[in-house]
Formats: sequence, C-alpha cells, structure tokens
Amino acid sequence: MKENPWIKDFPQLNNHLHYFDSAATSLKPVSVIEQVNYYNQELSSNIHRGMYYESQKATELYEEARESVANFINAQSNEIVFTRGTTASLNLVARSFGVNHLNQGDEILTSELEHHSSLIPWQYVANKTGAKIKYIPLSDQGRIALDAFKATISKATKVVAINHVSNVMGYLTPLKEIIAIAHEYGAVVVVDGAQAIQHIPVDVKSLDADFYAFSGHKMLGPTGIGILYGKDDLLSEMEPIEFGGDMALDVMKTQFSWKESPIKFEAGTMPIASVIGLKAAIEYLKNVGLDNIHQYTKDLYDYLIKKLNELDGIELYNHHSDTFIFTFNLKNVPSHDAISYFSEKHIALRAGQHCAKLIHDFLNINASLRGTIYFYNTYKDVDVLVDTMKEAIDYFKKLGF
Amino acid sequence: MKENPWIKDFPQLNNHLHYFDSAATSLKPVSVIEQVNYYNQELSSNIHRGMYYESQKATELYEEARESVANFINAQSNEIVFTRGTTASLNLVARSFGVNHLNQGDEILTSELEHHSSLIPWQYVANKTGAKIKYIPLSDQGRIALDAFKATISKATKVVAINHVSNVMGYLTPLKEIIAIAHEYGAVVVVDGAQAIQHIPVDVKSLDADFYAFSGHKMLGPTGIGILYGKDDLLSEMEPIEFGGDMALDVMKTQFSWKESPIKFEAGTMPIASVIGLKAAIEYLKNVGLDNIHQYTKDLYDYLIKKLNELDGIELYNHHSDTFIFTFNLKNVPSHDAISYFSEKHIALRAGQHCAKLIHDFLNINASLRGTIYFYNTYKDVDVLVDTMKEAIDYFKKLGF
Amino acid sequence: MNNLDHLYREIIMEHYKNPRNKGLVTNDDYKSNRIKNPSCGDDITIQVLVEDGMVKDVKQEASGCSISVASASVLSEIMIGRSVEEAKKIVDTYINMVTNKEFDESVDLEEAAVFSGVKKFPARIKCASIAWVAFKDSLE
Amino acid sequence: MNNLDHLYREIIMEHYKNPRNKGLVTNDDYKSNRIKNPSCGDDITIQVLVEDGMVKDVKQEASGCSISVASASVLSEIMIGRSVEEAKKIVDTYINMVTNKEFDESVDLEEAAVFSGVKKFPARIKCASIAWVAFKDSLE
Ligand SMILES: Cc1ncc(COP(=O)(O)O)c(C=O)c1O
Ligand SMILES: Cc1ncc(COP(=O)(O)O)c(C=O)c1O
Repeated sequence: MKENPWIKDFPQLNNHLHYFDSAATSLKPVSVIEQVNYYNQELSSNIHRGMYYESQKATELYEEARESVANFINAQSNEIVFTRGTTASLNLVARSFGVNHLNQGDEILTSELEHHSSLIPWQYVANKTGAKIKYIPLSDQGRIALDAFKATISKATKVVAINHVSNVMGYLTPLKEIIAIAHEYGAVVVVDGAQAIQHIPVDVKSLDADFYAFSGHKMLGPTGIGILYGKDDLLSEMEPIEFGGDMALDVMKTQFSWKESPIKFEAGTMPIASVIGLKAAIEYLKNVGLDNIHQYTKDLYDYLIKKLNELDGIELYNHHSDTFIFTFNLKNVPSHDAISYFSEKHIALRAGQHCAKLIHDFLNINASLRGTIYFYNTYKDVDVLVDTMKEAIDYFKKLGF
Repeated sequence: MKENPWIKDFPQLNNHLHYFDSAATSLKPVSVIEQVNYYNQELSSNIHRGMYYESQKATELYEEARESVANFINAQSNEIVFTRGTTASLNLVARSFGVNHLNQGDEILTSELEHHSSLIPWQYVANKTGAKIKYIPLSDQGRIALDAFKATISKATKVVAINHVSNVMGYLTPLKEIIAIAHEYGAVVVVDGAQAIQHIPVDVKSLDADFYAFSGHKMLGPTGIGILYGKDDLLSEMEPIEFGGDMALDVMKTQFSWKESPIKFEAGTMPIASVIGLKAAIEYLKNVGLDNIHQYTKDLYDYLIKKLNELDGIELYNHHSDTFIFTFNLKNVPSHDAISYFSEKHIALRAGQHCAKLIHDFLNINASLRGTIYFYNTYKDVDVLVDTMKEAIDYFKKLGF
Repeated sequence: MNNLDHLYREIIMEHYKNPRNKGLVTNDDYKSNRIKNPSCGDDITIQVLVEDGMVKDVKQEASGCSISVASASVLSEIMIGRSVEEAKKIVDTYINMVTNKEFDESVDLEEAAVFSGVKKFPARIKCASIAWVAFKDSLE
Repeated sequence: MNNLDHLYREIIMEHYKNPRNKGLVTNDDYKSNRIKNPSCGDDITIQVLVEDGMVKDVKQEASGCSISVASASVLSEIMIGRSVEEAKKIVDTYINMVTNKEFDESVDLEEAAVFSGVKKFPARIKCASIAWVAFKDSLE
C-alpha cells in the first residue's frame, strides 16, 4: 500500500473528508482551479470578437480546449460542441435531431439503467413525435447484454439512447458491438458518457458513436461546462436550438442565418472560464493516465469488496462494478436514515435514486446509498468507510431498525 | 479628480490595460474570484442531493444566491431561474412561452435596437407559429420613443421583446410606460436587461415586467451564469425545455413529471461555482452602490464627451448615452482597421456589429467601434483613449485612408 | 449524546415501528393529500376529517425514512380532537421549529417536540416536515 | 517600424484605394463565390474563369476593411494567367503564411508577400485570407 501521489493536488482533501461521491461530481486539482483563476484574474474578457490581447488569448485558450477535448476522444474539433453539461448535451440531441427525425411508429431504444438525463429527453421526443420508447431487457444482474439488445432492436428503431457506464451500477455497456448492430438497422446511437469519460479511454471513432455526451465537472473540470460530440455530418445538418450572440451569421429584419457547426450551437457568451479550466482537467487526466487510474482504483475497489463480503448487515447491489461504483443499503435501514450516519462521520456518499429511478424499480428498492472509488481515494478512506459501516449497522440495530 | 477607490479590487487592471469593453463582459473583483475558488477548493460537491457538509453548504450558497438575485431586483426567489446567460434566458422564454402561446396572426413587437439574442429567438418563434415580427419605429437618434410604441402596438400584439438598455447606443428604454401600455393590450413583455442591471436599479415589481433576463458576466460575476426572472404565474404554467437530473419529480417507464418552478427549469448539474460567485458580485455591486457607480461613470463620461466634441476625425453615433456606452468610427477608416491601432496600445474596445446588426443598418454603417465607461475606469484611461484616438486619426490619414 | 442520538429519539423509533392511524379510508368526507419525494423514496398521504371546525380524524400512510414515517404518525396522534385553529397553530410552530426559525415556545408540541433534533441535519428537515405540510394543505 | 507599419504596407494601401479587377460579371462561365462575415462588415465575392486548366480571368467585389479589400485585389492580379495547379499552390502557401504555419518559401507570392505582417494580428488573419478562401473554393 504505497502513498497516493495525487492527493496533494486536491485541496479539498485537506478537509478530513472521505470523498466517495465522485460519481456526483469530482474534486478539482490545483491546475484546474488555477486555470479558472488565470482567466478570471488576468483575462476576464469575452471571446471571438475582441482584438486586444486578453480577448485574443481567451479565444485561443477556448479553441485550444475544443482541440484538447477532440484529441482526448479521437474526434475532430469541429465535432465538439460546448454545452452546460451532459444533460444539456443530451437535450440538444433530442430537441434538434430527435424531434426533427422521428415520426409516429418509430422506436427509441433505451434501458432502465439510464440516468434521467438520458431517458426523459427521449420521453419528451416520443411524446412530441408519436415515436415509442422501448426498453432493452436487463440481465438478472441488471446489465445491458448484447443478446437482449439484438432481440429488441428492429427496423423501427431510429434512435438508441444509452449509457456508456451506468451511474448506479458502474456497469460498462458493450457499446462498440451495440453501435455496430444499431447501424446495421440504420439507427443513430446517442451515448451518455458522463460516467465513462473519467474512467476509461473513449475513442468515438473506433466506437463509431453518432453522439457522445459528457460533463466537465465529473472529470476533474469546473462546473457549468458539458460536451457534445457529434459526427460532423449529423451536426452539420442539425438546427441550433438556441439563437443569439455569436452563432448568427447574418441578421435581417425578418430572417437570419447561422454559422457552421459547432459555433451555431454555442449561442451567447459561453462559460469561458469553465472551458479553459476543462482543458487543464484533460491535461491532468492525461498526465496521471487513465490506465494508472484504472489500475489504482481497481485494486482499491477489490480491497473494498473483499471487506464488504465479510460484512453482515449490508446489501450490495453490484458485486462487479466496472468503474468501481458501489451501491448498497444497510439492511432494514432506509437509505436516508443511513446517510445521516455517514455524513456525521465526514464520509461523502449519496442517498436516493441518483436520478435513476427505473433501475431502483428493477432492483425493487426505493432508494440506495452510492459510493465511488476514484484515484484520489486511499486505503485509509476505505478502512474508515468499512469501519463506519460496521458502527452504523450496530447503531441502527440497537435503535431497533 | 480623486483616486478611484475600486481599482485595487480588480486584479486584471494590473496588466496596464485600458479596459473599455465592459459591455462585452465586465472585470471581476477579488471577492468574486475568491468565492469561485472557495467552491472549487473547499466544497467542490454537487448540490440538492448530498447530505455531507460540503454538499449542504454548496446547496445553501446556491439557494442564497437565488435569494440575493431576487432581492436585488425586488422579486421572490421562486421567480428566479438560473440559466447559462441572457441568451439562454431569452431562448427559454421564446421556446417555452413563445412557441406555446403564439399563433398565426399574432404579432411580436420588437426594435432594431435589439441585441440578436433578444431578436432572433423571436424570429424563430414567428417562423414556428406563423406570428409576425413588427418593429417599433426608432426616433432619428435611434431611440425607442413612447409615441412610436403606442402607434405600433395593437390588439394583435402578444409579446413585446425589448431591451432595457441598448448595447450599442446605451439608451434607456422607457420601460415602465411601455409595459403598462403593453399590459393594457394584453401583451407579455420580455425584457433583455443584460446592459441595464450593472448600471441602474432594476425593480421588476415596479416595472411590472413579465420576464427579465440578464447575465452574471456583465455584472462583475463569473461567466456561464444567467438569470431569468419570470412572474410566478407565468413560470408556473410554462413547460421546461430541458429534461433530466434534479428537475424530474417522478419518472416512470413512459412518462415523467417535474418539480415546481424554478427547479423544473434547472436540468442537470448547474454551474454551481458561477452561481456562488454571482452572489459575491451582487454583494460587491451593492457595497459600491449603483448610485455611486452612476455618478462616477456619468462624470467620467461627460469628461470624455467634452473631449470628443473637440476632436475632428471621429464620428460619434450616440451623443447622449444613458449608460455611457460610446459608439463611433474614425472617419473613412473601416472599424477593423481602426481597432488594430487601439489594441496595439492596450486599449480594449470592440469593433464590429456587437451582435446588433439592425441598428447598424439603421445608422447606415457596416460596423462600429464601441467602448463603455464603467466605474473601474479612470480619468487617466480616458486621457489615454482620447490621445490614442488623435494619434490614430493622424496615422490613418497619413496612410491615405 | 451526539447529534444522531438527538435525532433518533426513542419516541421517534417507537412511532416508526408502530405507526398510529395508519391506513387510508375511501371516504370522501376526508380531505386527502399526497406528497411524494421520489428521489428519497418518500411517499406520504394524509387524510383529514374536519367537522364543525374540529379535526375529527386523521389517517396516514407513509413510506420512507424513519423520520418521515414517524412524523406522520406523531402528527396524526396529536391532531385528532383539536380545533382547526389550534391545529394550524401547532403546525406552524412545528415547522418553524424544525426549520430552525423562531417559534412560539408557549405552544405545546407534545410528542412532536422530539423532532427538534432534526435542526442539526438540514438535509433531513424535509423528512420531518413533509407530513405536516401535507396536513396543513388539507386544512386550507 | 512597429507592428502596425508591418501591416499597413504601401502596396496594401495602394490596392485598397485602387482595387484591381473590381466589378462582377454576369457570365455563367465564371465560377462565383461569396463569403460574408457580417459581424465585421466583410462581404467578398470572387469570380473565376477557368479555361483549359488556366485561370483566364478573376473578378472581385469586396467591401470591408483595407486588408480584406486589398487582399482580394492583390489576389486577382496575381492569379490571372496562372495554371490552376500553380494557383492552388500559391493559395496554400499564402494561407499558411498568414496563419503562421510553415510554408514553402520557394513559392513566389509576389505582391501578396506583403500580407505577412498580418501574422502579428491574429484577429486580422481572417481579413487577409477571406478572398483567398473564396478563390480556392472556386477552383475545387
Ligand atoms: C443587450 C444584450 N442582450 C443580450 C446579450 C447576450 O448576453 P450573453 O452573451 O451573456 O448571453 C448581450 C451581451 O452580449 C447584450 O449586450
Ligand atoms: C450517467 C449520467 N448521465 C447524465 C448525468 C447528468 O450530468 P449533468 O448533471 O452534468 O448534466 C449524470 C450525472 O449526474 C450521470 O451520472
């Protein structure tokens, strides 16, 4: 058990917090915080239209961030749209592509594993267009399996809206195979990558994903910035859904035209500081290395699971998480009672449905506790967590739960 | 000419920059920068759903920011929706209220003074619904006058989309009177307040505005955060336009419901750091005092205009700006040639159409140079600006322009 | 006693395990009010029978955490037999207490007073107040 | 010489004031290409007549800043009489030069070489390249 070399980069960890809530939002390394500061303190100017140094520099950093994102997922930079977050990205696809391409009788294929942001925009589209939502049956474990997918897709399927990694189970979807099959049926695949991008290398070209969405704040970046990758030809023919500011090309009294993608989707002043911070986050992730992150977190997760298996009084819902999310309840203890115990001990977990009601229905539970192992967690964190679980089990048992 | 007591609060001013581009985006005081840092370094957690201290605290600050905004414009906090910016706010009104309330034959009244963000969302609505865009004729000066408004509004007018202050001319619209008349005709008034909120006290109740939009980054706050004020009854009956995350109430396989306003409009993880920074910006503005800002900037503006009046070789398009925006060209010099001169001298102005093409058509020019006086500008800044104008006039004349 | 012990008082646990006036009726004379907070798993229905300005009966059905279930039960027990006037006063006092506002200490909250421990747990205030809000709405 | 003097060279001013090959024709044999950049006020149309792999004629109409107007004029003058092959090579070299990329110094840019001063003004690169991009598109 060697020292964790990354902790020192995360100022929030000075607070004696055992942070297991990275699936909700990640901590930010100093380099990201400083880059946000650099914009706020030194540049603080608007982009694209200023000629003085600060504005030029901000524009340059903004566009470099776009290249950096493109490079990170093996896309071209004109395929990268900046948004407010994954939710905004997925809604953009639903509102612009979905509403204009689906019709009565068409089907949207999705899963009960989806985060609400990957599900209800498509319920909206279904409602608006007369298309139907269909669900890929989950395996007993709650996984999306290729067989089930093959059995459900049909000629009517026009869109597959699916997560790359589930935010409750941490399961990795067999995306590459799913996309290949979907394309045989002529369906477009919209991937919610919010829980994948910080854990595994994502190559949109090799996946052949049509759309891929994720959030800066879950990958060490600032809040307020999201990404939508879309294939050039798809983005090019899509209408923007917000109008005004720099996206306009020519404006006349009763009509207007817009610029090319991706600028046409970025209406008004964008979250410039967050975009600039995002670039630093990607650099940090690259420096640490996604493979190192994976190895370290896997070892730590295995250590945790071994301890959990020795524990009576907790119910674990995912014994084999691919990205080291662990979701559980204390037996007989409502998750909102349990969470208060952990919070008092400075352990950051999350209680509730994690914006994923359907998987809770599938598990036949109301709510759950969720934690995530990330690379700034330590063996000590895990020891404290497991010890606290033991205490909590005793505590609630004594109370009569 | 006393010392400007506020400059020391703006780190960017150490860069020997003469910053006249506040209408594009304002500089940020240390207190705002520090508050963003506080979130990023100490809290860095998601809101509304966490129970540990950091998440609670972030939630608290987020909701306090909402109260602070409400208080600043005399609204209730449930009437304040956070968005990505003014552009996003105005598009929300257009997409949710506009598209669902307008019909063939209805009219949308607007002006050639609008920023594109206050205009083209309504062109979209007109296009979608069959409603018509009509323009309030401008006075010779380019102002929206009450008489012209009265002569243009009709029973067919369902929406008046109008700026509070023009971002090119700095003119103050007679908003209170316009809103009263619009309401007599049963029209809803959507105000673009992006250039007003940092200069004049805004009281949405006294104005009786139906919607009022503005941006954090133009009022000393961070990028990436905007505000939409809407009357409670209007927001309550409006549909959200983005779905997912915390805005959902109950989610079933084929349908879902949403929470109450304003939460229903805030889908997914919001720009938490920016919201928290916005609160600090409002506090800073209140501490300085909008009346002090007005007095200081007015004096400085008068000083500038006096000097400009003595200058040959520049064409000023607005001799009486209410918020101290000055828009001009060097005679015979295309604005993009001129701007390079100022940029070389570390003077931040903006060249182009400032996302307001129609007012340039009205002025019968292609483009212009725009500056703004704000309270962190000094008499020295103005002297440098005017001296540089003189040099530039000579320089370009010698070149043969 | 630590913060948690302040929250999980014996009375609360007792009501959690043996909720009073549980089970809904299908009687239209009762005003019924359901509040769900699906993201926590809370689902609370309160039914109130008011006659001649008096709360004649309260029925409740609550699922969720111990605090929300117990507070529905305690509420039902306290309210039966009160005048609407009194009931409203108690609700307001209770809600002020759990939300850490000033409250009228002269109002006797009876067993509901044990929920004061929730003040230290801002995230649980909703759990403690959800049934009371549903009840209050029924009185309007 | 300061940066601005590098930008506003005499040749550029001369072309700005006396643009060559100005005025559009209504001849369908010319390939026409218009690029607008309304936010700067740039509006540039380039017409090209290609015959037997040769650029026979170029007409242009440009409004905007001096750099964009002059670069359209210089372009037109340089290109007339070139083979399409040569013309493409010159365009690529020019665009690489003004965008501060590596470029083939063996290619003679003739008068267009004076636009190298634009490198120091990243925001003006578009002004210097807009006509050239329009021309290039016409050759495709
Ligand atoms: C009058 C006016 N309206 C709208 C906007 C758009 O604001 P934002 O870019 O913050 O969305 C601006 C600023 O560019 C403006 O000046
Ligand atoms: C799988 C998944 N999809 C979508 C989202 C929504 O992301 P955001 O809240 O950043 O919009 C999240 C995070 O909450 C998530 O975990």
